[in-house]
Amino acid sequence: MAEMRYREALGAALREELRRDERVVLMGEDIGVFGGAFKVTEGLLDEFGEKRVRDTPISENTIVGVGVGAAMTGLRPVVELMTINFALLAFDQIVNHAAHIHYMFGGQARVPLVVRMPQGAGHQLGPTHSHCLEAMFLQVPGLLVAVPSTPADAKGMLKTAIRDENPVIFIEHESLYGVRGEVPDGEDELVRFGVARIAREGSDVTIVGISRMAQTAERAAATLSAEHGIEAEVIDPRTLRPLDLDTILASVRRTNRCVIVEEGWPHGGVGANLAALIGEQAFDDLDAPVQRVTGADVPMPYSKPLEDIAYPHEPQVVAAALTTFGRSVPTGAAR
Amino acid sequence: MAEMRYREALGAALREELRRDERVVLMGEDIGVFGGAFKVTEGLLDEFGEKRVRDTPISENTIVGVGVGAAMTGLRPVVELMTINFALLAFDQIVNHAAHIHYMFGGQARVPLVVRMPQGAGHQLGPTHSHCLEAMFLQVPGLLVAVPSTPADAKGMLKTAIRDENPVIFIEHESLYGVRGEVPDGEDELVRFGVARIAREGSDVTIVGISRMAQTAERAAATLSAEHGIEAEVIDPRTLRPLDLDTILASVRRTNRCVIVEEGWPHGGVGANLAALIGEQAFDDLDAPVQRVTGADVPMPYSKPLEDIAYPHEPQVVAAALTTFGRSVPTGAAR
Amino acid sequence: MTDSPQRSLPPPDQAREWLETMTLIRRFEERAGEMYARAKIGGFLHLSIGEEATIVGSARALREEDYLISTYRSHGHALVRGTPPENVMAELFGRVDGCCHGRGGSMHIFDASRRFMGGYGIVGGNLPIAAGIALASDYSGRDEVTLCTFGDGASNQGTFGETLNLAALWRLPVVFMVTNNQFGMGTSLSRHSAVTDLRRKGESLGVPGMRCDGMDVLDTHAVVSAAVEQVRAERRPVLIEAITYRFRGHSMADPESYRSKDEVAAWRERDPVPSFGKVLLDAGVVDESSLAEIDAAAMARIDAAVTFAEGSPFPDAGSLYDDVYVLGESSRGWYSVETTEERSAGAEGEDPTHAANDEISQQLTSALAAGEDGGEPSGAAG
Amino acid sequence: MTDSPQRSLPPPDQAREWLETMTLIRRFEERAGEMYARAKIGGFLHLSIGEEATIVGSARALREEDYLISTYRSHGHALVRGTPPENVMAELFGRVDGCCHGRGGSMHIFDASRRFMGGYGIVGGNLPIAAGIALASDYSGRDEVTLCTFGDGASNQGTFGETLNLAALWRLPVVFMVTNNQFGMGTSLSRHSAVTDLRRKGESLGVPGMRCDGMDVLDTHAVVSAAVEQVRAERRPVLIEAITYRFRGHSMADPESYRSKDEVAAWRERDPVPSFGKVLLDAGVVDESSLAEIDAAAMARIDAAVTFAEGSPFPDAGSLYDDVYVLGESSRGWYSVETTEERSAGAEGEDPTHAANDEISQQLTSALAAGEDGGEPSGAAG
Ligand SMILES: Cc1ncc(C[n+]2csc(CCOP(=O)(O)OP(=O)(O)O)c2C)c(N)n1
Ligand SMILES: Cc1ncc(C[n+]2csc(CCOP(=O)(O)OP(=O)(O)O)c2C)c(N)n1
Ligand SMILES: [Mg+2]
Ligand SMILES: [Mg+2]
Repeated sequence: MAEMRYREALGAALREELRRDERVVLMGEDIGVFGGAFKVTEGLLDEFGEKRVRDTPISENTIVGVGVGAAMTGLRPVVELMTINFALLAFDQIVNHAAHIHYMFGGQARVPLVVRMPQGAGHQLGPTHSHCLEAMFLQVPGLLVAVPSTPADAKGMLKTAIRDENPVIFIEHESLYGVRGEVPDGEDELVRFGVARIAREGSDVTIVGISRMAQTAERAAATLSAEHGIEAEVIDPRTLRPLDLDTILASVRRTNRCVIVEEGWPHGGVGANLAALIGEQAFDDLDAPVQRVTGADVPMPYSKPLEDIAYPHEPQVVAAALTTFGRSVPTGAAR
Repeated sequence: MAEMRYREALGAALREELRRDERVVLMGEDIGVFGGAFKVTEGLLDEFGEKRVRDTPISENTIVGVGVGAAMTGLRPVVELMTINFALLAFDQIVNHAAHIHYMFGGQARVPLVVRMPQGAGHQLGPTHSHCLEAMFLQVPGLLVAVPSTPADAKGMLKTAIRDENPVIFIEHESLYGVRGEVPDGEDELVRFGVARIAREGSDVTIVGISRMAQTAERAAATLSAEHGIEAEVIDPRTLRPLDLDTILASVRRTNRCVIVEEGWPHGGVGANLAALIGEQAFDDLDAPVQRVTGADVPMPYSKPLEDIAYPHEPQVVAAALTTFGRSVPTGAAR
Repeated sequence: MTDSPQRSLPPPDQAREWLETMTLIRRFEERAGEMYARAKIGGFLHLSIGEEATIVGSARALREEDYLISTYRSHGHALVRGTPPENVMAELFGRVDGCCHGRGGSMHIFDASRRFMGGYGIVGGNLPIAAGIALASDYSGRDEVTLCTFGDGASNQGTFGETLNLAALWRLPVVFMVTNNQFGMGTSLSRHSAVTDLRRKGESLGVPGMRCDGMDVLDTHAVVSAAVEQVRAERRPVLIEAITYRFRGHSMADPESYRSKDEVAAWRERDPVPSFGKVLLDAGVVDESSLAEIDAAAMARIDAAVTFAEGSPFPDAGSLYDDVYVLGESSRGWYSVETTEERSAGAEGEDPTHAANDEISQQLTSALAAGEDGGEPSGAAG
Repeated sequence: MTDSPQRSLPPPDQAREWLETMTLIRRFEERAGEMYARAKIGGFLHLSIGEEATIVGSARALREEDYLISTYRSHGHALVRGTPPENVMAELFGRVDGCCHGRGGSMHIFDASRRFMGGYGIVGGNLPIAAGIALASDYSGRDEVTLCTFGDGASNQGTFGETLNLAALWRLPVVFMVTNNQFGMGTSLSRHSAVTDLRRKGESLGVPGMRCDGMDVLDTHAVVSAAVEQVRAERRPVLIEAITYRFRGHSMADPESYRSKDEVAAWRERDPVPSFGKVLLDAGVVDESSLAEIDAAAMARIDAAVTFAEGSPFPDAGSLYDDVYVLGESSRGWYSVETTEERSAGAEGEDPTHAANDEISQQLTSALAAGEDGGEPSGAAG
């Protein structure tokens, strides 16, 4: 075990996979000479050279498409999009091509491509630079969607993603890059997809946290325990496709209460999807409506106090959990 | 009242608005000389000339962006994307620009743009040409999303869309273009956004049908009545933003049962969103889990028998409705 | 008009094979059109009648290990690479023996074994993929070239500029070939592209241009061969404009109101198939009777293809969820989400033989449940 | 090196105003950098220090009714159009008196009243919008020209090819200006663009090119003026390459490891602000003391801007949902969806003064419920 930052864990995963497998090639804007907008790829150009660590022009749709073609013919490309916001330029290659090629060509071609990118608000980047879009990718059959929230998962899941035969949308979080945590040593310490992480055990309410919100959920659970005597079970699904619904359902069947926390927009989000699935599969086990805590239904404002209230924090999660017990928090006291 | 096809109703709306308002301008691939891939714009070039009915190069992202800029500076552009599948190339201009400009510039600019496009399966167009993407657009604050299912709504809602001050994603359906129906006469027969259409009244179960599925839901309701003695209320929300949740909730509070029918993918779809909202707002009124009937979670296959089972038909809706009564349909008898 | 370095007849066997293949493509396309009219084929059907010299002349400039990638108008591209017409026709019929098992249909033909890399429905979608294929060749130190064909209309798509720049910058071995058939659907070249001399359209992107007469298989072959060998040696992309014309509508649904009968007739005078027949006749490579034989052989092969396609079954409903994912050992959980609907009934009024069996709902949920250790909780649908 | 038709000094008043504006921009940017270091400004901050001649020379070629549209590096573009530094600084501070009420921040500056059309965070995103603005001018029979500036890196984005082709085809009055500051972030020109002579990059798209020395306000003004008047008269786009350099990092977070100190120093010798001061001094338009005055006035104005920004309040939490939509009469229902969460608490550890009030949850749901007739059922949140 070594303590490292989320960013470093990702870099270590890339380094190890580059060493392990000649076919692994990195492409992206400013990942080489600049070292990556968020420094994830720092040092890799020096170690592996321009052939394997490739700076690209600013051409998102094409970069992803180059990854698709290279993946179809034997490479294991890892494309970095500088942030998820720019993935909106690459939706055609991601959805119409990467996701569908294996199916539409009758299984003849595989697209073992990883598209890495960070998402998230919290740095005052304003409306065009703060999206959380996991719920859009989630919709598309053919894609796998990973949302690691700890350094250990960042490393283990990125390695799994690179070795997987499917196109993987690998969503990092800008606010997690600096977070430290223990990361298992070993080149083959993979974290399997489709296995949720139970971040905290508890029997009173299930809190599912997506991406960074897994950490917010953990903090809320601590407060619930300390201040309200409520023991929350916190689940981080880790991947949204495949989805470890079984673990979530089993927890909800024990706790009979569920809160889902995500940073993205509420309409049609991950939370809506999970709430619908839980409603279908565990209807009789629910003692209260599933509560969703989501980002506000607005483009993300730049101004700090507005941004702060436009994505979820611990107090909202605590309040939502209390709501499942019929307890309401007086306005203003939620903090 | 005149009987006309959905396609003609759309054409009539465009014609009337072009006549009414000098600022209305149409742009799109093959909408002029060719008359439109689905013939919606047929005859409009002859009547209004090249200035107002503009054939464009195949450049989806840019066409939408041109619409955004023109809308910001006084025109009322109606952009046709040949089908919704190609909108994946224009997500950047739709989400990062059209949807957010009003907000991010502090209300200084408006984007009264309509992006029209048909969606849907049923014509064996295969994986890249059969998407139903309303659930992706639905997520984005700043967009209005219209999904008309009858000729009358097609006309009245397109006119509303053109007159609205917000960017409107106007989703038609390839399988509806040939459908006939009564359409009110009159240049100012608008259909307000955010007012659901109750296609059929009933007190036993609420069926919400999206886009073409509103029609499938109506047929299922007739079967439920004739063969099972169940009176379904069929609701077509017409717009997903704004959403007439009030009407849906009021119905569910009476029937205590709900089925949502959509053609798109199940994960994170419109149905998931509505199921979550209903679960939150009408938890105690539900006698059974909300049932969703959706397209299959696959890229759309070309082969007819596979395509047929990959999107919902009447029997599945009937079966889902019966499920809310605890009745199950023996396999194979659903037809 | 063209940039043909030499334009000589190949050895007789080869010349004859070119004519055979052009004829096969022509007959295939004609029959596909008929089958479409008889509703044996669904969806969109884009024929390349008129473009056979472009297809055969360019593809024959490739080695077997080179890659070819095309658009939704690609039956001919599969055939020229050697995909049996039986499997292409079966694909159009939506049958299991189709080259994509009926999944893709006319717009999405593919044959990995012959390095025909598809068949893409999205205009401009294949360009970045071509660059990626070329990258893989280059990266692996292999000598291969990728030939990427697309239409005049596609040259306005963002991927055109993006991909040509990237390919020039990275010195990727791609021959970009714009099949200029004068129209993007119903929009004529001068109404969709500011620069109509398409061979020049790569210059600003660092990609030099050439032009060939796409109605002439010899000229096309000469120009593309020169380009392919230049690209193979220098590992730098080029752009070729092939001037051609599609004799039929854009797809079967096209009333062709955007062009005159006279214009079509004028181009038809240069019909590449009989033209090349005449060249071979004049050169003494074939005689009248062998011309007739070639045509009869093509017809017979297409008959066989139709019979084969008719005889091939439709895919089983139970296969609906196959190949959405490559299921690996590293994952478990729900790959797909099923809702309450049972996929047990066909369309209204449809024959219920296509009804899915009960197993589908298993496949789509906990894909690997079977291979799981029993330790984890397992949901009802898992 | 450049395509300057004439390169003469404008009348003294005008020349002085150019220098004043260049100085104002410089001082603004420097102060903004300081304020960023002091955490008064958040997010990304892209300074245009070094590019003042490009900005002022080009914008001063426009009439008042012409449009200017830019990128995330656009404080100078707002200032040159006359947006008060107070409002630009307040925007950077995220305050209600910011030109976008704190919604957009540094990357999304906008001033409709002065026809500065933004401020876009997406590289290449402003090009189609510029074409749309020009279309509206043209459509309405107005004489206006749109000047669209973007970076060298942006010329690789798909919208570049798409938009230039469309603008040439439709003969739209746009001057595209690529501000070639030698880098797209940390990637140098020759590492991102196969063709580095960027003025040529529109040729294949039907857009002729010109070049100006973007370090020289006179040259820039002369070239852009010629282009603007040509575009105004002929109603056809042109592409101008302005050769310049950014003296600072890409944004404040940039360690600049991709270029050498020597290279920066060499370019700094041509610093456009003192250079132009010297020109005016040599021409006798200003003397040393008026140079000092100009600078002092700029500093004073920036001081005032900072004071103004500091004094302006943060937006009220209750305004969070304002202007997501233009609320009209033709709609009702839920524009936005609220979930169970109450927006009543700030970030952990944050001062709770920003706490939203209870009314927010009203605004975001049934937006027009207030104006409704009571006939329809109304939900609890409505
Ligand atoms: C991105 C995208 N936009 C639009 C279409 C619809 N469409 C199919 S073919 C076509 C015309 C393409 O013309 P061209 O590139 O010249 O090829 P051709 O059909 O002439 O072979 C169009 C607009 C599409 N398939 N994909
Ligand atoms: C679509 C998109 N991709 C990537 C980015 C991240 N990014 C911001 S600025 C920039 C470099 C742009 O370079 P250039 O166009 O030369 O403009 P400059 O910054 O030099 O003014 C990049 C890659 C972005 N904002 N948008
Ligand atoms: Mg064409
Ligand atoms: Mg630059």
